[in-house]
Amino acid sequence: MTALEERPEVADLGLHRQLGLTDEELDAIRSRLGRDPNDLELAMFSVMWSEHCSYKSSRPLLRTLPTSGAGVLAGPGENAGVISIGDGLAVAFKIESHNHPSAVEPYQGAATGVGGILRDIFTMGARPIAVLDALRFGDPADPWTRHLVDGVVRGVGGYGNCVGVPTVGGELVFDPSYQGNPAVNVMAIGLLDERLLTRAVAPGPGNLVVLFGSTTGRDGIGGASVLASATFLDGDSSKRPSVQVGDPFAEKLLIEASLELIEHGLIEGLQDLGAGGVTCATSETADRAGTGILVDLEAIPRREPDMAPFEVMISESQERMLAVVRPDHLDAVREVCERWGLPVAVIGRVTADGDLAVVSRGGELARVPARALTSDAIVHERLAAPPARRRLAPAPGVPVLPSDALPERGMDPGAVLLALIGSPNLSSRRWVYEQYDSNVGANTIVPPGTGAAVVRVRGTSKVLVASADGNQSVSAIDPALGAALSVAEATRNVSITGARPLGVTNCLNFGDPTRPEAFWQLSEAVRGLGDACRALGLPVTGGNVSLYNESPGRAIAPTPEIGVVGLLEDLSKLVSPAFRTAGDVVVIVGQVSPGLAGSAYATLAGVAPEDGPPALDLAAEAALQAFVREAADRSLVASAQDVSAGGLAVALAESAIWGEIGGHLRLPIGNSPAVELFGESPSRVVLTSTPRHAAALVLLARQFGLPVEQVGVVGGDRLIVELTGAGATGAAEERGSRVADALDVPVSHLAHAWEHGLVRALGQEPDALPLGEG
Amino acid sequence: MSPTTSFRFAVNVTPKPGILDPQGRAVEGSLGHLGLSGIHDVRVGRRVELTVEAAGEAAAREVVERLASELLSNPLIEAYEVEAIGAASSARGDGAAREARA
Amino acid sequence: MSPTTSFRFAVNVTPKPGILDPQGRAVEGSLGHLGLSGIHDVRVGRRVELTVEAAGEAAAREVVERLASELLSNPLIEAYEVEAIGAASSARGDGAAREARA
Amino acid sequence: MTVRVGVVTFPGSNRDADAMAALALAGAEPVALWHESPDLQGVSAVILPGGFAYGDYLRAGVIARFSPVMRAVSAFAEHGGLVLGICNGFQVLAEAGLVPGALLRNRSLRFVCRQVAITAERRDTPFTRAIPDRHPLRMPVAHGEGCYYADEATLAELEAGGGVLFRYAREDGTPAWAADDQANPNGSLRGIAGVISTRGNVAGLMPHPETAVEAALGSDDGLLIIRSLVESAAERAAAGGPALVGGPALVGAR
Ligand SMILES: Nc1ncnc2c1ncn2[C@@H]1O[C@H](COP(=O)(O)OP(=O)(O)O)[C@@H](O)[C@H]1O
Ligand SMILES: [Mg+2]
Repeated sequence: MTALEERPEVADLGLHRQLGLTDEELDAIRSRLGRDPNDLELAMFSVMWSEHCSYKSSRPLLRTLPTSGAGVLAGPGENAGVISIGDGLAVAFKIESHNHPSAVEPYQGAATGVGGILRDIFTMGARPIAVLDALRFGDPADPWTRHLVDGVVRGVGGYGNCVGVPTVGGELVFDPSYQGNPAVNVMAIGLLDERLLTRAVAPGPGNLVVLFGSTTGRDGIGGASVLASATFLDGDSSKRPSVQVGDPFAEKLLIEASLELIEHGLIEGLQDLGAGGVTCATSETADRAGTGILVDLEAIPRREPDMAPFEVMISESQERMLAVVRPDHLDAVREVCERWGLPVAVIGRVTADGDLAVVSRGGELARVPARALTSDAIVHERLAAPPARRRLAPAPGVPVLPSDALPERGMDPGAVLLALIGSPNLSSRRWVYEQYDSNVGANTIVPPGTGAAVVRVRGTSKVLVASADGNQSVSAIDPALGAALSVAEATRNVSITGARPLGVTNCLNFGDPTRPEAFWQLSEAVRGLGDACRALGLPVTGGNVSLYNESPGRAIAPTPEIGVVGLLEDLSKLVSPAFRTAGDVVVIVGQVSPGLAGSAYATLAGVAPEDGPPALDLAAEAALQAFVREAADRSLVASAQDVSAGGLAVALAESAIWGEIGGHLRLPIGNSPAVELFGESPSRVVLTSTPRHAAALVLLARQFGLPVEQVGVVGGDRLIVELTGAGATGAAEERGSRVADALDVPVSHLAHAWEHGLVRALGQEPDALPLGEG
Repeated sequence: MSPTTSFRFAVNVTPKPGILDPQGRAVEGSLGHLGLSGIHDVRVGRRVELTVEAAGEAAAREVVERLASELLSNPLIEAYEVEAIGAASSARGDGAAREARA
Repeated sequence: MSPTTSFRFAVNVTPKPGILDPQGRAVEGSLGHLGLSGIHDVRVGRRVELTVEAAGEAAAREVVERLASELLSNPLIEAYEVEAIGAASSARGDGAAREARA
Repeated sequence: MTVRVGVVTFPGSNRDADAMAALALAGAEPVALWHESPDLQGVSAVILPGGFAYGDYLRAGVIARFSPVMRAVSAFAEHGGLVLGICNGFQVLAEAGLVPGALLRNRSLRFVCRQVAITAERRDTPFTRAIPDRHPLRMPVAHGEGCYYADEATLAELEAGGGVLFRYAREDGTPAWAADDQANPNGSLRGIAGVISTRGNVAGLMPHPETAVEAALGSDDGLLIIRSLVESAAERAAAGGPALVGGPALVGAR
């Protein structure tokens, strides 16, 4: 048969709809081809024009983000962002989601998520040196949630531990909106010699296109959209597993072989195979280089017999790489791959015609302009509309309380603090991160558990500091603010160690973009993200968009997950959040502002505050972070902790627990005790310094124009915060006592609540069975 | 209560056809080092042996079926089969070749 | 070269009696959640299925025995048994109950 | 002349580079050994590093045991050569029968990565001679299959014959004998974290001394073990190479 024979009935067959393409999209394909696509071509378009590959809804938004900055060597559009860190070295980093696969099969979904993001890193020529995982689930008491948590954590560990990349941080959040749709975002960081920076391009017509790594099977076909079509073509869909299984051992070999190929200058371009498989890897590399690629279908090594052409072309089998190789380098490339036990196949060659063409046994099965599949894919202008009510109103029947009144109502703030610090979202994540190898590589300076992760750059005094944060609770109320707060928190976590944030990667987890409200949330979040990054002077060097995060009847809270990597030139200047020495002076920098909506306190109190979330002043945030870095650089700081979830009280408690020492503070307050102690207004840090440096520290803060207050000292085995001043007196005096305005808890009690909270929330041992892994 | 009898079963869980089996591949890859050849299609799965107290074999098998489908296997990637093995299996010798008992 | 035939075997590897089997205990521990009772002595092991090309069944079995004793099981902690299963096994349906074939 | 110590890279090894770096820090010249080559390049000692050799598929360490390099390592050990297996390397040694016992899945059935304390039961071996006192050493574990198991007879023999090299310990140095002791990360019988062969030239342990070699990494206690190995190897090299049977280090039980 001649594959390109005209099939004018394509639209009538409705095949495109089965493949998830709209009539409008089919017309757009026709206009790009000047004819009807055949079945194979249609399958290729259907994966490449999926939201996942084409960003057809989000592209116009993402274009508004700031992407340039000093030292940016690669930005969005490459597999990962790359930023110079001096001395000829650079860091590559990127975050990506694997929400849907993890919802179906948590272990393999999470595992292959780690595998995919690692490939994005070493494709750039960087050796992966760290992973962070940002996880979100529904109710921790629910058995299904426990099953998902267990599987996802095992999957992240099962993969990362085996490939030998330490998992050094992340976050774990429970929120009812993720009940039917968990969010699994994984960030990876790599280190490279600038000269070895490699791009995913297919230059030089005549060069060979080489596939190495695992063989191609039927797995993951339709990870994009083809699965929706049970009857697609003649392929036997019953044979097609819906779940991709990861092989971290193969990935480890891929890392070593790929880096060796790059180091020896044997390849012209390198691309990993992810969504869209061979179709995506070939069309993207060709498009970036302005070339074409001719693929010989029969040359692609398969794991199974009788695979249909479309199965081979869009299979998402894991652990595969595509290299563009000069013919005279082929033998050397083969030698490297085979030494690492990896099958190698020449599957095509680079052409000058700009087309992705697929041939088999002399016949041409498909011919499509590469750019039609990639940079010239369809773009949709979606409708955005804010929800009718922007603020979270209390649910019907729930009594409306002034939620910040809790302590005034006679409740001991110490009890509130214990409840907060032992709550599912704020307690220690030890149960999670002990399942991850966090020190393989012998570079982990600060392992998971106490703020931002710190990994050294071997052979230098430099360290990289990384944090992944996303604020879904404020995003649910105000997506632009939520995204900006996420950027502020992630960068602040980095800055308080003394490190300078280098750039931002982000993963936008949102609902169905064809719903105007969901698209409004997405566009607002992108606006907030862009504003925050511009204010902080940071480029967005990459990221990932995950849409359609909805289960029947409900979308997840908008979740802008922000990954930040920072650089500290001198390890000896690294600042920890743990209180250090008795007698150190405690200083609070930054100003509290009212607003409890979206706070952990509001969740605990079970009320929906009507006052809205606290405001974010980006200029103040930028000044605060610049100040903390300067103070750290001048060695004025003994410890630095930022105020985030749980507010000031939780920040202090963490410093006390981690430092195994208490503190005594007298806090003049102007707001209610709840706002002062548990409010989450941003741009605040708690610093300590030796008495000798305290004055200089306070002076420096003033020079940066920041509100600063010396509030107490480190010491003892209790955390004591006395509230004084206007805000404190009223309520307390009514009760005839000042004591209720003091928080006073033994550090050991705080530590106990913090240590056991998560395991208790998950019911001791999550009850999923640990059978399914290798 | 009615009296019950003990029935011993094995549940064999194997990766479904088409599902990548990295363990099986690793075994195949190592055969050369062992000086063995002519071995292929290696699939590595799990075998769970257990005893069920039930009124009769049919009832026992029903329990095992439920256990196998809900707990012991992951239906997305694994297939299972239930095998009656009799009580003797727990007393068998080490590594002795033995035909499976029906 | 003499002509060969394909023989399919399963090697069942189980923890020896007395060896700690935390997986077996975990299965027992989760029976309550499933509302199942009357199940005990759960042992979780491994099942490896493979095809051997050999001149005859005896020769094939010899190869499998070697593989089973040297690679697939650790004699310190595990017992194994070899089971001839015929080629049909790769084509069986998911989760269908089936008597083991001799 | 600096002593040459080999580190084997199996496909899937992932702490081979860490072991090489630790050796360099301890003053040795690390030599990369490749799984497919039986050539030990004349090294004076061998480290089998951590990782997931051949994916640890089937059973940790079992496939690696059959690799060409292990034939050479076995022969090397046979002739009294010093071999240290760390984590996955310990699993390979156990599978190969070069040290007694087996490493089962952790009792928790979970991978565990945390800082632990271990005590050296003996300080008269080539692997522990630089340890100055009985204070516990702090270093990380990171494994899913580290639960040490041997039958009662073997355990009795190990205890009587000085075969237990390291035991998990509490912060105060008291041994974590019980399988369910908080300080025993994997449920190992008698809290055994590492063992040594009867002839005293082959040792394996689950914790990672090679990761605990600088204070900035949380501990440098592991360097004492690496340095012990390097010193012993240097001594043996000076005395005429690795083929020294029943070297001077082993003086019977404690
Ligand atoms: N899923 C996870 N994987 C690894 N580490 C985690 C995970 N969740 C949290 N952590 C670690 O636990 C600590 C607390 O997390 P989080 O409260 O989000 O930190 P922060 O307030 O500094 O952003 C951090 O060190 C973080 O890296
Ligand atoms: Mg956080």
